[in-house]
Amino acid sequence: MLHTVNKSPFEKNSLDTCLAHAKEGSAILLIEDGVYGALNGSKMTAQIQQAMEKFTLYALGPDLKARGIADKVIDGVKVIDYAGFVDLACENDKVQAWL
Amino acid sequence: MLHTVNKSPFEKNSLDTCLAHAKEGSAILLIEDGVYGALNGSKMTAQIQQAMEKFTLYALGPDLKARGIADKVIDGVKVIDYAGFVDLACENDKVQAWL
Amino acid sequence: MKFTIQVSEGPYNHQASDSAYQFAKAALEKGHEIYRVFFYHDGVNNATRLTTPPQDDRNVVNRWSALAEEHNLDLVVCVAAAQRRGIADADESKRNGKDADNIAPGFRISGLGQLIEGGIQSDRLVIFGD
Amino acid sequence: MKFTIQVSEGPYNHQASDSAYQFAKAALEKGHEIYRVFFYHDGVNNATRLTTPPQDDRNVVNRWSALAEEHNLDLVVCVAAAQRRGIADADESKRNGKDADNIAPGFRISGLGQLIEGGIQSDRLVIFGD
Amino acid sequence: MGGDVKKFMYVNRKAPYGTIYALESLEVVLIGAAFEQDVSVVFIDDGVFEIVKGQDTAGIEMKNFSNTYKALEMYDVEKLYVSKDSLEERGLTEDDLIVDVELKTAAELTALMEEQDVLLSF
Amino acid sequence: MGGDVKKFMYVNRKAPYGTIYALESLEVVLIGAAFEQDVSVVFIDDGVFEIVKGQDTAGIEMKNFSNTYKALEMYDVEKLYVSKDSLEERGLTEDDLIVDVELKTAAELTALMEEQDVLLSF
Repeated sequence: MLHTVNKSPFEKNSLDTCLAHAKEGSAILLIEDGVYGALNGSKMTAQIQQAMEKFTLYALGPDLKARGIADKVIDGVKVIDYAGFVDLACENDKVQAWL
Repeated sequence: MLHTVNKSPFEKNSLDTCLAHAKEGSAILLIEDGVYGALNGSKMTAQIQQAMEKFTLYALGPDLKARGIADKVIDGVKVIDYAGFVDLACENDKVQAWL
Repeated sequence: MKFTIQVSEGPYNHQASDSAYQFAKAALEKGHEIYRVFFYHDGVNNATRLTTPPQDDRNVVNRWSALAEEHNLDLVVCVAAAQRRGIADADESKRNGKDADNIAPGFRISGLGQLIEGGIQSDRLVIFGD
Repeated sequence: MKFTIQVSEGPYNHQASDSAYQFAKAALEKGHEIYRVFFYHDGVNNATRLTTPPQDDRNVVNRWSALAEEHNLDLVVCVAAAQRRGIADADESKRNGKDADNIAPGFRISGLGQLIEGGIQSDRLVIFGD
Repeated sequence: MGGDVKKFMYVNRKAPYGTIYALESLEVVLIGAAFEQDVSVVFIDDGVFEIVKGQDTAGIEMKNFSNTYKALEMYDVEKLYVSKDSLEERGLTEDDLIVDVELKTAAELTALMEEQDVLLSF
Repeated sequence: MGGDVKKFMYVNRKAPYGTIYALESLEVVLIGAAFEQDVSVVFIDDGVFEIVKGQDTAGIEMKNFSNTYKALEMYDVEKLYVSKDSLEERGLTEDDLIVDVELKTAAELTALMEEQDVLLSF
């Protein structure tokens, strides 16, 4: 299953709840304000790095660039574009949006 | 100054930020989904009770009733109606909305 | 006391417009003055006369129009926010080359300066949003 | 692969409609099929032809209409959600006793069953909201 | 995709009244029931507040739709799940809820979600 | 209320692009500048992301309005405050910001807010 998260983890609990309910090995894609979860050196970073032992973390490049944080992404987070998002939605059997 | 908070503290950081920036002695009014902050026995309750040593906490009765939690309010939270909200807005020199 | 009220969300989707309405009604009942209600962000969507809510629910738009009529309220819709979201009166519709308008009775479209002026002229600004 | 896309927020106020559009465009470019785009909640506000966004910004509504035209997309607006928020086509306008309609080209108003059917008939449902 | 019947899960994570998502989610569930799919509804995070007993909306002049959850059974929507963690964090118990539900741990909810064909988020 | 000039503070707490509040807040600040009030702008929580350097919105086809913050000075809007806590929690420093700001502790922000006549929330 592909999980999408579009909320900033500094503001809302969506990423937390996603991490608590996604199955080990799942793909989690951060989009829109959700990409702030991929920010390196923040108070969330340790939690995200820990989650990356269990999940594959993706972040949408166009959203990172819009927000000026494309060069501040946690190592190991895979940056993809909209075409990559479509590919992920195909490769996984379903998509769960954590709003 | 009167502070209003309309977000559930289980979901968003608005109440946290309000508590961090309101001056000691301020009035804080919980409205809409913000009234869940007045819920007794929740994981937020201890934090709210601590805040009540510094602030006066109000909650909008019509919003508590709508959500079925009017009889589950933390002791000491003052329950008011829309007329009471208007009075608070008059008694305080300004109103800050934490959205 | 003189209030300006800002409504930042559209009808039904968020409670902001409901809360603002109840606050305004309570203030008027207490004899206070509502200097202006300013509709900003998605709040401009409160100003369409094309809504048809279910019979057993409140009619958010009509309720504002009726309150404005009864108390001679100044309901101002931000023009820039309205253009983005498709709220237009006859003038705006013509100016933007549209073939229809949708503004509800009692609302008028004007600039953001009306919000600032509300802040200057009123004793209190009270904001309802998301 | 066959996609149904749900858009749950209106234009400009949230990025949901932008993200859905970029996803739809990318899917079509890869040769996938968009079975339906379903507009729900405030998402119905994407379907008004009365918007006039600033010249230097994207036109969210026109972009959907153009994509629908080019790829023969089925853009469906939930009727119940549309009634609450003031989105109407000629039929809805007449049925509800309104004097205007505001639906944009390429959109059609229909029931929630169209969303369920999208879920049944498509390989993937992808939701963009708030 | 498994033939004619798909497994649909409605995931409710938002409180009622502050926003419309809870109500409009319920409207989808009711319409969806006519399609004879395998339907389940789950309440997580503030979604558990949707089914709290004793809601009285007279003071906010909004429509009280909480009784409609009780009608779901008549529509053959019988699989109602609640996040045990979310309920406990809010100091609530099953007795506070307007309908009979099954409490599920996060791990159980994970397994249930994985079984689905279509997940709708509200 | 203190005569003709009031103290207006714009409180920005939301990230740009995900929602429109940051952009429409900036539009109010620009219009408000013509009214010759005493204006200040504060960035708290995700609001600090509004003024992060290097924003490039080509890929999302939205208007990049970040350079407009640099123009605020020309409109005599010179009091720009940033929550020190919010900036640090996000791993950012003043060097990451597109405009010169004053970093303020929570206590300092409290004092600044108390001085205001009108607070606008975005």
